[in-house]
Amino acid sequence: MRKSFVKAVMVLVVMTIAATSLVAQSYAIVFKNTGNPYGEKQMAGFKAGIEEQKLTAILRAPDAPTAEAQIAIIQQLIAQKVAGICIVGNDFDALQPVLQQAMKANIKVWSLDSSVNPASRAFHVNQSSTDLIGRTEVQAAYDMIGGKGEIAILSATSQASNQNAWIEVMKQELKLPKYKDIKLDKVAYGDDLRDKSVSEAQGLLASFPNLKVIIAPTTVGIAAAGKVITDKGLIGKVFVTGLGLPSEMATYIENGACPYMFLWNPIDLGYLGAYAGVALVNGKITGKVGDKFTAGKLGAYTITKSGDGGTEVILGPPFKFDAKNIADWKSVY
Amino acid sequence: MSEREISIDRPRSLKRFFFQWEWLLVLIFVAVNIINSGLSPYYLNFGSLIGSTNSFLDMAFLVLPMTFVIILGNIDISVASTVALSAVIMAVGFNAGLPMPLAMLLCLVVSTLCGLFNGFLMVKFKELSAVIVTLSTMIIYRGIAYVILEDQAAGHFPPWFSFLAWGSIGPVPFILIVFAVCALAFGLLLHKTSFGRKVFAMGNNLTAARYSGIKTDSVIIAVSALTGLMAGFTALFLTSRMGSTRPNVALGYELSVIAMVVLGGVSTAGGAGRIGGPILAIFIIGYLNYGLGLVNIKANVLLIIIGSLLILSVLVLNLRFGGHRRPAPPIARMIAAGKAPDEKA
Amino acid sequence: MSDIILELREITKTFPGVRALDGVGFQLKKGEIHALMGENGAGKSTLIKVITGVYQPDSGQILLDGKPVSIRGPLDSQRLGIAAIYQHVTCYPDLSVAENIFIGHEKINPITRGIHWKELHAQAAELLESLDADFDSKAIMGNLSVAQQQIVEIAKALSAKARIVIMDEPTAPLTKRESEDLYRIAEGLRDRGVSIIFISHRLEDMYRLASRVTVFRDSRFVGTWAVDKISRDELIVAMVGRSITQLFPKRKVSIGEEVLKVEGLSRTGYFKDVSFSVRKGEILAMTGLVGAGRTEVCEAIYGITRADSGRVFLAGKELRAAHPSEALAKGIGYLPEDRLKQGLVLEWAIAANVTLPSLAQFSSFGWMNRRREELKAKELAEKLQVKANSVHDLVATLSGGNQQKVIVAKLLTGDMKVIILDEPTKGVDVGAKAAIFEIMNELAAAGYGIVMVSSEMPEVLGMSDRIVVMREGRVSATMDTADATQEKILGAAMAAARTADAAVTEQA
Amino acid sequence: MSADTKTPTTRGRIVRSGEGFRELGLLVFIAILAAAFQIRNHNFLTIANIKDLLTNTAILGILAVGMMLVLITGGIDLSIGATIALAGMTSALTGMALPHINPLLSILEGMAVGLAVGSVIGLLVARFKVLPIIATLGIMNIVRGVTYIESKGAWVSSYQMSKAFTDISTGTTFGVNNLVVIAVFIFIVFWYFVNHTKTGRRIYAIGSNPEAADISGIPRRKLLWLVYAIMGVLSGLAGVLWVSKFASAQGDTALGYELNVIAACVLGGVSISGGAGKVSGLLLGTILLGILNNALPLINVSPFWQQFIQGIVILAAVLTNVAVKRNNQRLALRKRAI
Repeated sequence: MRKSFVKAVMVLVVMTIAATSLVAQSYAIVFKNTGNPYGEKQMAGFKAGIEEQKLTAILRAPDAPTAEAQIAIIQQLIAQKVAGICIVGNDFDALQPVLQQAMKANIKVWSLDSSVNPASRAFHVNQSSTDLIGRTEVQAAYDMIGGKGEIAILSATSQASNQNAWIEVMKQELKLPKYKDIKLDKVAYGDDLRDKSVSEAQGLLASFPNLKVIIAPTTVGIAAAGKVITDKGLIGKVFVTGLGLPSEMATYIENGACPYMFLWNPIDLGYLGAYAGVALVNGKITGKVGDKFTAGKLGAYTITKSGDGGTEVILGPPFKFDAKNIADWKSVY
Repeated sequence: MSEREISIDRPRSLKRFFFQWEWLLVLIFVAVNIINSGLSPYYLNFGSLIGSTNSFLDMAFLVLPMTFVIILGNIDISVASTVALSAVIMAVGFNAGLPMPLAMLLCLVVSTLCGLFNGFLMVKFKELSAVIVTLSTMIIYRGIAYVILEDQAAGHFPPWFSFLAWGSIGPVPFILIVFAVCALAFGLLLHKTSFGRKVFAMGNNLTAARYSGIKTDSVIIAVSALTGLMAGFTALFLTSRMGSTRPNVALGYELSVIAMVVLGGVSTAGGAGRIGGPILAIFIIGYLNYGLGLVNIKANVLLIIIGSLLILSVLVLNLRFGGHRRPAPPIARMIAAGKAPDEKA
Repeated sequence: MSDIILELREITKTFPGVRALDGVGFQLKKGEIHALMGENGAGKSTLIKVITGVYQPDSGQILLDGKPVSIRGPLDSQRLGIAAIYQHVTCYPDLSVAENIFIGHEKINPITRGIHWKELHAQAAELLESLDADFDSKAIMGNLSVAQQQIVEIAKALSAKARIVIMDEPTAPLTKRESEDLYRIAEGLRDRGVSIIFISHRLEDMYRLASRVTVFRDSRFVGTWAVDKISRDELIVAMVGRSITQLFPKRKVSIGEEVLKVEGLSRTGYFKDVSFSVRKGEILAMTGLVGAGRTEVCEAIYGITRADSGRVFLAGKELRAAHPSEALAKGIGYLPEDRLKQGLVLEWAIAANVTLPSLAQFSSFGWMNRRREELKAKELAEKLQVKANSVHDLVATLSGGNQQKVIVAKLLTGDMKVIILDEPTKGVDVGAKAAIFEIMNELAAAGYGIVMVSSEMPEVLGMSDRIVVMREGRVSATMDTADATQEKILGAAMAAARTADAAVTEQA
Repeated sequence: MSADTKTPTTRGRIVRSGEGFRELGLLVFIAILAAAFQIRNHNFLTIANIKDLLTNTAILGILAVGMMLVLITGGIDLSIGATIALAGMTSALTGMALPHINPLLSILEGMAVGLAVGSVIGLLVARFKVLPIIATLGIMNIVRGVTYIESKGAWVSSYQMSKAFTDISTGTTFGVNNLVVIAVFIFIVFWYFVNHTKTGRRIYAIGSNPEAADISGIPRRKLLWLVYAIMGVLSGLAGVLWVSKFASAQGDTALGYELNVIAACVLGGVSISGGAGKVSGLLLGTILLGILNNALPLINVSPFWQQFIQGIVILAAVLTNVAVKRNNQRLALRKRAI
């Protein structure tokens, strides 16, 4: 009885697998970790982009955001002989060996959102230029406090490559004479954990009584900071800005703890990643500067030089979410 | 009283032979493989089957000494942090100009020192359980790694270094060969030498072992150092696999490693177990991950499957093999606060 | 109406491969102390477990007050007024004395539904007082001495209003004086109308206390006699199935030069200024109350603990053993007091246990030679007449006496000069006792110097050449056995005042 | 019975001396640590910060109480982080679907989810004799996976929660934060439970000597089950409070939090091998860990040093305790006249 059930299940599964593998080309996206709504949206956008072109999409993400787990997944994808792998890296360098293995097996590799180093990718699909994101956030803080006062940064983990790149830009930017009256007190790390981010935000407020702005380039951090400021009744005295999901931040944008913040559309980003990848696999582009391709409904894109020495394609400037538009977006992503 | 003949024949019976936990593991292993090859056309391919071992074997080096640790009735949750610290120091050493072979040696030395420090604490402070000692050093070792590398990654190793994790001799991955050698060595050490005998004796009855003149402190330190050394091996292969390293590598390895050892039939009460079980468990979990990964099963479903496998196999173990296994005491009847069995008032 | 309170008829209990009880019967009268005797493995413990409901008999009948009852679990037997005090005290070391007494039937405050501590402690104190206890009901159980813990167990039985109290080898871990206290308590219980089943290996326990005795042998009932109607020799024949002519077969051996010499050995809080010596072929008895520091001195010599000052000489050379391995290497072997905890790996085979102290001998470059190990184990096991079929038999399956022989075998694998035996006959049945004494004599004849720690006056007097008596951590007397009497030894062992206290303090 | 041997004795007291030492040592350690932090940053011992500290530590405390019971029986529960996530996510999803649901019902719902998980673990451990570490490791994976599936990878965000729901954790009762009130309440209830009720004392008994428990007819299985069920209920409660406090429910909520909870117990003197542990010690252990989490961001050291300092402090606390104990023993030995 049980045996026949197992058999039946196996036959069924084999049939579906066989059916799907008939579709010659499958494209895989490997996100950072599972259960992350930002990632789910990005993967959904990727899937939409791939399926629009009548191809198969494979969506993968490990249960914890580690490079080790992504390496194992990429090895499995190599064994499946997928056409292309779109990687949202948990580590800038650590995926290089396995991604080069993939390339050796004639699999095209490109990174999305959180990049891997140029040696392990054809190009990077960037949400926005790293410089622009860093600059925009510092400018936002400047505007919120009239160009004068103390600020602090509350990031994800100290190992997060995207966040670290943005923070680096912010620090460079703050050296400009324009920002001479703005003092960066501290870069704190909340490790993208709710409890730790809250403790760190509270610590910033307690350690630096003159703190005016917390910049948090990560959803968990910005929401935690918004929550702390709201609970402490500091709305209007201390501001939060940075990057965050509109859904998570709706409350704090509406109540004024965060006058405005930025993000891009993760669905569009995934969609762009899909089109860019298919163009790469089909040989329309190779990833060198000046390559052009059309990304479905998003229109035409050109590959440009990126800050890390490789090439990239940029989705567009970050989108500004404020009290006026947040209601439209909070239920979208 | 008449002189009585005492035989020296070893007891042998078919029932005894087949009524072993390892057979169940073999069955599970075969089942996993059958299911996997049914699921994915890419699975049953000698090249990828043997080649895929490099995706899970780096952690396996920790399973070998952890088997010793758990047979001793202890537990070590600092292994993953030891991996991170030794990998970081190796990378920093190399980037500071040390030749790569020396940097690799440094990695093993550092990891062994970490193990020795654990052993030292356990021996000098017998009132403390191994959980407490290694919980503290777990935080400290990774803490040092963060202090050293901060938010940086370190790498740029010479190209040949990647051979460790990615290279193969013929169709057989280099890491599999090294692991086989290590597994053989640990198996012989545990089952064929006086050292292994001492480990079992201490796990069964630490006090009696001490009264029998076994240098229990030395054995604990030796096992801790071995654990450290193998953490260094994991660090080498993991770093080679990733081409660079960071303070947050190998996060959470300790629980996976402990799960494999226990799935392998080693009693967490100490004193019982064989090396074959944990080795089979490595391949069961490794191939299960790999095979289900080939059909792109979601990570959360995989979590449920592995969790269920763990519980089901132990359930079977208890219901079917319940008779001759010792009852389940706490995480380990180890040298716990105030109750050191080895300590006279 | 008969005065039989408990009767067992045709009880049979089998375990896989073993028939533990074979159609046995047993009768217990109201208000009597009934001794239950037999060698280890004769079925006494199984019988007790049947009475207390831990085991269910396969067949047979249990009658309480003449009515058949079925006892399905420990709770049932408690309800019927049966309480047992087990061989290895089954207490809760982390809980207080009062809680240990009342666990299972705690006093509950009807209003708060919490434990009624005041009443609990008051009742506990009352019980303890009636038993002449010298400790508080709030003391933590784990900090008490074994004798004190036993008093708690008895208080526990009383608190449950037990009509039948079973004492399973209660005197085994006790000194003579403590045993004497226990006798008085048992008699007190009897006078209150409680029936007592008393299991012991000590014949003197039985003669001192019991009015009737029942003997079991090989899972069978042998007989029940009034104690004054059966002679000592007849009793031994009933138990062992043959007569043991001489319990203390002391032979004359030639005593050689001094092999172990202890000078002014001290350890803060345990013992002070201990000096004695042992010669080749000599058996030196070390006696005194439990807690007088005998075991501690031996452990310091053997390297389990370290003495703070003083010196130990082995064959003229100073020995500073920091660890048992050093003592063993130099030629001192120690048979520990607690064979289950300190002496054996119970789940292991005989062979592996025997070779444990000298693994280096059975391995080359660390590689175990199992053949050599098995042969040596066979040789020693046969020499010591261990009752086993194979050297691969698990030690856990052996009787106490045979387990003790395995520990002796452990000491004989190495090249020993001095062997220290700490309470070698504790909890060992009569037949095995004689065997162990014989082994001791053979060892002495073979030129070993032997130190025997013992609380049993007859064996001290019967076996030794010289006697060292310890009291409160000091040597209070050294005498030749030829000149010793029981009175002399007791006089030296007990100080004028606070002896019981001293015995207690040592346990902390 | 002769009266002459009856000597009034203080043994009971002698035997018990040193019992309170552990707590005292920990208290002194905490005081020194607090003083050091205060010197480093004067904002540490302010009312506002102590409020933060207590609020942030409340959930840890609630969980530590349950974990103490589990550890006393000689077990361990690694699944609580996952249970927190599942209970929190479930109550948040319900709250999203039914915005006007009474927050008390949400709490009950979370506790029910926790009870279900705890019951299964209890069943595995008590009935099927699965080792606690394995049973809870397996359940941890399963529960975490179920949470991800239940939430379909999405989070429940602040705007999707009713004010009544988030007020559970941010509201106050008599001027004290609700979380702190709940934690204090639980500490008092469990202090009474473990010290003054039959069941509570029997939990110590089964951890102290399981074999004896069987012989004396204590329902060991039922108590084991109960302990894991209680742990589950408290995890469920903590899950709702967590989600309410942070106004966000994620699939990876409280990932790895079990280690913090175990650390709090260990620092509080709960024995990993079972039988021993006191609520007073546990409270101090929890507070010590709470101080570390609160103060490390405050003392303005490089964030990269935080983990190292945390580890050193934990090791120091544990070793100090050993030193105090040993010294205590040595003094007791010296006093013993020979």
